[in-house]
Amino acid sequence: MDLIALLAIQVLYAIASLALISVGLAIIFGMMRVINLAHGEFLMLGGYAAIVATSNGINIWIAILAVAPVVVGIIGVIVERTIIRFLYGRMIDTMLATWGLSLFLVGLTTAIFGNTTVGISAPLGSFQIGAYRTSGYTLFVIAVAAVTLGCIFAALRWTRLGLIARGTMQNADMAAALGVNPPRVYAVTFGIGAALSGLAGAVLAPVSGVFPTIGVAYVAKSFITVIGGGAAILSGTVSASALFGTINQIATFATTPVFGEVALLAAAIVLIRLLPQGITGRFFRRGL
Amino acid sequence: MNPRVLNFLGLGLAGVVGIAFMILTPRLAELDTVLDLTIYMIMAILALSLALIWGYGGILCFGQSAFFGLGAYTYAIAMFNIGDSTVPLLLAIALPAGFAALLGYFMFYGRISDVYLGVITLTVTLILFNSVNSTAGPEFHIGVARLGGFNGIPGIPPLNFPGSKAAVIDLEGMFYLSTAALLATYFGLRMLLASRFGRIMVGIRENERRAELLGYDPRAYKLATFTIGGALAGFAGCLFANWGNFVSPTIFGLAQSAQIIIWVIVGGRGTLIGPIVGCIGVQWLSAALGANQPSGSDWWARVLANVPLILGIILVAFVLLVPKGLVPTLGEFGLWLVRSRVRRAATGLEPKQAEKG
Amino acid sequence: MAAPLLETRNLSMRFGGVQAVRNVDFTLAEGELRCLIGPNGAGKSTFFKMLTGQLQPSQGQVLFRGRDISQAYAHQIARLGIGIKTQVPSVFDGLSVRENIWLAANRIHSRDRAGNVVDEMLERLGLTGVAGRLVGQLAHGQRQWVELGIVLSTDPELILLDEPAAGMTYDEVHRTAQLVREINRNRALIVVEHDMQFIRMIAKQVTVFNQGSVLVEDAVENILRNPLVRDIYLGKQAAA
Amino acid sequence: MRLDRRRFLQGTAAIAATGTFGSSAWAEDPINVASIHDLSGGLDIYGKPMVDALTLAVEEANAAGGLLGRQIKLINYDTQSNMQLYTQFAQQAALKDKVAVVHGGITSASREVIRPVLDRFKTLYFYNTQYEGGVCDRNQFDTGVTPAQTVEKLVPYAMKKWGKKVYVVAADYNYGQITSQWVKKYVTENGGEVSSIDFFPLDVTNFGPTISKIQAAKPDFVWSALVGGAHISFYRQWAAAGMRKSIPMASTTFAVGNEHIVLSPDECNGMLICYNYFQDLKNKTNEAFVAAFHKRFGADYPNVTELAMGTYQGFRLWAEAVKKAGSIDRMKVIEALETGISIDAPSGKVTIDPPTHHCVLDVHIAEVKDKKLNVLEDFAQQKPSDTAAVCNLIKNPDDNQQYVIKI
Repeated sequence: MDLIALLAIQVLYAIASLALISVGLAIIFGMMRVINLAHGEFLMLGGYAAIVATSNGINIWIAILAVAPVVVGIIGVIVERTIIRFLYGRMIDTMLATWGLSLFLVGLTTAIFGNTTVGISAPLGSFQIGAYRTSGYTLFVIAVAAVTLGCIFAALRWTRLGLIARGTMQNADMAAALGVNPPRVYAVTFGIGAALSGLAGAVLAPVSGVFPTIGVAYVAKSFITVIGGGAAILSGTVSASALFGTINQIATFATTPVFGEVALLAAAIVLIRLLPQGITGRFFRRGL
Repeated sequence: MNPRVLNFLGLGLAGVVGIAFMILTPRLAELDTVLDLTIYMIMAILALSLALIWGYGGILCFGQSAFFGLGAYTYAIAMFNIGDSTVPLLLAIALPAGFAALLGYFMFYGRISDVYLGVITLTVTLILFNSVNSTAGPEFHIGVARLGGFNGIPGIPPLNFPGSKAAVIDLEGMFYLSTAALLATYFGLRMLLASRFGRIMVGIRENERRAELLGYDPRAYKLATFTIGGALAGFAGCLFANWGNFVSPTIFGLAQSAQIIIWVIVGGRGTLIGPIVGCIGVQWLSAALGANQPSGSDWWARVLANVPLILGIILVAFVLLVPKGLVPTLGEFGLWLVRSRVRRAATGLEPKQAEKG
Repeated sequence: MAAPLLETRNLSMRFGGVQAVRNVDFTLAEGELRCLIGPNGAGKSTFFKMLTGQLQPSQGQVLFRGRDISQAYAHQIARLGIGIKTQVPSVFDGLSVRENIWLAANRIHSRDRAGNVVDEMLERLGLTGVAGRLVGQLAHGQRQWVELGIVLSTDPELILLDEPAAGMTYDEVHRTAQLVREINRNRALIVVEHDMQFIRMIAKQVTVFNQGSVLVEDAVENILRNPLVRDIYLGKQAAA
Repeated sequence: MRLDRRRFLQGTAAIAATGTFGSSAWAEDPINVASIHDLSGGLDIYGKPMVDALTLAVEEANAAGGLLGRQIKLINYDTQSNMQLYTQFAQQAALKDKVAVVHGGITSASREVIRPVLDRFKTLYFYNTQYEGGVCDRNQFDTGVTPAQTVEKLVPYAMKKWGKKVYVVAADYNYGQITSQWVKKYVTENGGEVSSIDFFPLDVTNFGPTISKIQAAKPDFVWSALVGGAHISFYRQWAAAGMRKSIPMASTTFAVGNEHIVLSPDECNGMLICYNYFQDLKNKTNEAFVAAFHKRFGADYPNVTELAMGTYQGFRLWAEAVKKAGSIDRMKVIEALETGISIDAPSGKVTIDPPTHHCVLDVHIAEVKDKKLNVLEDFAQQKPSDTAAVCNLIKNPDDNQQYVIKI
C-alpha cells in the first residue's frame, strides 16, 4: 500500500520534472519555431545561477525561484538580440547557431567554474510513508511545476502577450496582424522561455546536481516531449509529460532505468506515428 | 558555354583532383597525416549520406548516426563470427539499409513529415544508444562477439581482400580504399541526381503536393532515398570500425548525430561538395584545437585552448556570416563574377535549397 | 450522349463544425467545358480538392469514367488522367522553368521524347525565353503559365483550372481564354473563375456554387440573367 | 622528416626505427612525452587533475636537469570525451611527435582504443587509472589500483563495522560490472550476502525508484560503484530521502571525481572508501608533494585525486626506468621497468610488478568527513593478485589482451 503511495509520488515527480524541463522549450518552439539546441545549457545555467547565489548568502528559495529565472531570462534576451533574431524563419540555421551556442556555454562555464562546483543539497529534509522515507523536496518540485503551469495558463488566458501567443500558435503572421511589433514579442517570448528553463534548472539542481555538461541529459528528452505534445504550449507539454513521465517511471520501477528510458522513447515514436501532429494536433486543438 | 559542358567540366575536374589526391597523398604526406585523412574520407561518406537524404530528399533526419552505428556494429559482430570480411562488409551495408527501409516505410507511409521526422529519427538513434550502452554484462553477446556496453567492441579485425583472410588491407590500403569509396560515392550520387529518379526526388523536395498531383508517389521516392542514405551511412560505419578497430555506443549518441547535421549545414545543403568540405573542415578544426593543449594553470591559456568554447564561437559566427553554407556562398561569389547565362546554367546543376521552416 | 466523364454523388465535406461542401451531385460529359462560379467560401476549391484526392470526402462518391476515386490517393487520380492548376500557383520554385515542365512530361514520356515535349510546351506558352530562370524568380502571371504548362504536359483527360486568369493582365487573360478553348477541342475542363469577362469568353454551361451546394446549373447567358445568381454573386461583382 | 615510399611500405617497424633514431640523434633536442586525456566534455572531471599532476611531474624532472641531460617536452592532447580523437591523437603522438612514452586514457574504453595503436607503432604506453584489472600487454604499464587491491580490504572492514547484508549499485559498464563481481566474491567469502546488484548507465540521473527498492531490501550497507558526473545525483537523492543516516555506504569509486567536494557534508559524511592515495597522507614525501602542487596550481586547488597521483607516479616510474636504462629506447625502458623498478612516492613505496606490469603499492581506507578524507587504516604493499592470476608477461611476453578474470 505505502509502496503504491510512494510510487504515485515518484510518477508525479517524473511528470513534474519532465514538464518543467520542457515548458521553456515548448514556448520557444511553439511560438517561434526555433529549435533551441542550447536549451539544456539554459537549464545548466539556471543551476549555476542558483548555486552562486546561495553561496553568496542569498536565501536558497529566493535563489532558486527568483535569481535563477531572472538571470537566465536576461541571458535569453541577450542571445535573442545578438543571434536568434537574425535567423527567424530559418529553423535549420537556428539549429546550427544554438548548437554552437551550447558548446560555447559549456566551454565558458567550465572556464569560469571549473568542473567541481560545490552543489546545493536539497532542503526540506525527508518524510515517512509507511516503511519508506522519501525526500520532501520531491513534493516541492511537483508543487513548483503545478504553479508554473498554472501561471502560464493564466498568462495565456488573460494577458495581452498571452493573446498574441495564442494567435501566433494558430498562425505565425498573427503577431504582426495584431499590430504588435514582432521583434519585441519574440525577444520577450525567448526571454520568458529561457527564464522558465532557468527556473527548471535551478529547481532540479539539488536533485541532479550541476556540472557544465549536464545539459545533454535534458535536451533530447525535452525536445521529444515538446514535439510529442504538439503545437499547443500548455496542454501539449502537460499531456506529453504525463504520458511519458508515467511510462518512464513505472517501467523504471518495474525493471531498470535503461528500460524506462527506452520505454519512454518508444512511446514517443508510437505517439507521433499515431498522431503525426502531436497530441494537441489531434485532441483539444483549441487548448492553450 | 552551355550547362552540360560546364557540368562535365566540373565533374572532370573533381575526378582529376580526387584521383590525384588519392595517388599522391601517401607519397608526399607523413603517415599520421594519411591516417587522419583516412578517417576524414570515411566521415565524408557519412556526410554525403545525409546530404542526399536531407539536402536533396528534403528529409530532416536527426538520426543518421543510427545507420552509421548499425553499420559499424554489424561489421564488428559479423567479423568476429565469420572471420573473412566479405560477408560482414555486405551485411554492414544491407542491414542498415533494411533498417532504414523499415523505418522509412513506418514514417513516410504514416505521412509523417518535416520536424516530426527529425524527432522520430533522433528518438530511434537514442533508443539504440541506450540499449547498446547497457550491454556490458557477459550475457550480452551475438555469437562469439560480446557487445561490451559502454566500452564497446575493441580489436575489430580489419578488412581483407575477398576470399583470403591472410591478405589484410594495411594502413595505406585503407587510405586508398576510403578515398576511392568517397569518390565512388560522390560520382554515384551525382549520377543518381542527374537521373530521372534524382530529378523527381528534388521535385518532391521542392513541392511535394505538386509532385503528387503530377502522379508521382512521394512516399515511394522518399523511402527509396532514405534507404540509399541508410546504406551509405552503414558503409561508412563499416569503414569507421575498420579504421579505429573499435566501436562504442557513443557512435549512436546525440553529439554524433548533431555533428553530422553540422557538417552538412556548414558545407551547404543542396550540394554534394559542401558536406564533404564541411565534414573535413569541422573535424580538422576540433582535432587541431584538441592537440597541443597548454599545460599548467594559466587561465587565459586554458580559455584559449578550451575546445567547446572556441568551436562554439566559430559555429555561431559561421551561421551569421555564411548563412548559406561554405560552398554555395563561394559558388555564388564565383558565379557573380561570370556572365549571367552561365549563372542560369549553373543554378541548374545544384538545385537551390528551399528552406522549410 | 455518352456516359459522363466525371460524376459526383451526394458529395460532402465537413471540417469540424463547418460544412464546406454539401450533397453535391455534379456531372460532366466527355469533352465538356464547364465553369464553376460562386462567392468566396462557396466550396469550389474544396470541391476541386476532393476531385483530385487532396481531401477525402466525409461522405459521397466521386466517379471518374464510372470508377469510384473518392478514396484514392492524389497521385493515383493524377495517373488516371485528372490534372489540376491550383488557385495559388503550385510549382517547383527552386527549379528552372524547363525542369518544371520536364518533371511533368517525364511522367508520361520516355526520356528523349520528354525533351521535345518540353520544348514544344515552352514554345506554346511563350516561356522559351525564360526556360533557364528559376520559377521562384518569375512574375505571378508567368508562374501561372508555368503551372498551366506543367498540367498540360501530363496530358490529362480532365483538366481542373482554379482561377487561371487571376492576377493576369488583360491580354494575358485573352491568351488564357484562347488556350482554354484550344485545349477544350480534345479535352474536358472545369474552370473556377470570378472574372466574368473571362467566363463570357469561354463558357457554354455554368454551375453556380453557394454555401457548399449547387445553387443552379444552366447555360451561361441564362445564368447571367438569373436574379438569384445576381443577388448572391453578381450583385457584388456589379457593385465592385 | 618525410617518409619515402619504400620505408612506408616496410611499415610500422621501420617507422618506429626512424622514430627512435630521430629522437636520440642529437642529445640536445627534448624528449617528447604525450598526454592524452579528456580535458573537455563529460569526463574532464577526471582528466584535468591527471594532466595537472603530469605537468608537475615533468616540470620537476626538468628542474632537476631533465633525463639523460635532455629536457622533457610534454605534448598535451584533449580528446574531448570523443573516442575517435583517442585514435587520432595516439597516432599523432606515435608518428608525428615520435614520443618516448604516452601517458593517457581514462575509461577502459579509451585504453582499449589507444593500446592497439601504440602496440602497432611500437610506442610505450602508461595507463594510470584505477580499473577492473586483467590487461596483459608487454608494451603497457598500469599504475592504478585494481579491485583485488582495494575491494578486498574495504569489504571485510565495512562488514565488520556495519553488518553482512550488502546492496550493490554500480555503473553499467565493464568496470562497474567486474568490480561488483569482486564485491560479491569478497562479501560471500566473509560470510555475508549481496541482496541485489543494480546497474546504471553513466547518464542516469533519476534514482528515485532505486532508492525505494533499496529501502525495501533493507541492507546493512550499500556498496557504490557509481561513476561520473550524472551518478553524483544518486548520493544527493539518497541523502535527500533521509537514507544516509539509516543505511551507511562504502565505495571504491567515490571521491575519485572529487564527489566529496561537490557534495555537501551532510550528503556524504561517514562514507567509507579505499584507495592508494589521499591528499592527507602523513609522510614527508607527500607533504613535500602537496606543498609543491599547491605552489604550482594554487592553494585553493580542490584536491589531488587518486587518478592524479596515479599519473604522477606513472611518470616517475617511467623516468626512473629511463635513468636506469640510460636510454629512452622502448625495449630498453621496458626491460628496466621489468627489473621491478620502485620509487618512493607520495602514496608510499610503489613498485612495478614485473609479470603483470601493474603496481605493488600501499592502500588506505578512509572516511569522508566534511569534505576531507580521513585515513582510518593502512595496508602496506598490496599485490595486483587479480591480474596476476591470469597474466605473466615474463613467461609469455607476447601475450597481448585484456583477460576477463574468472571470479
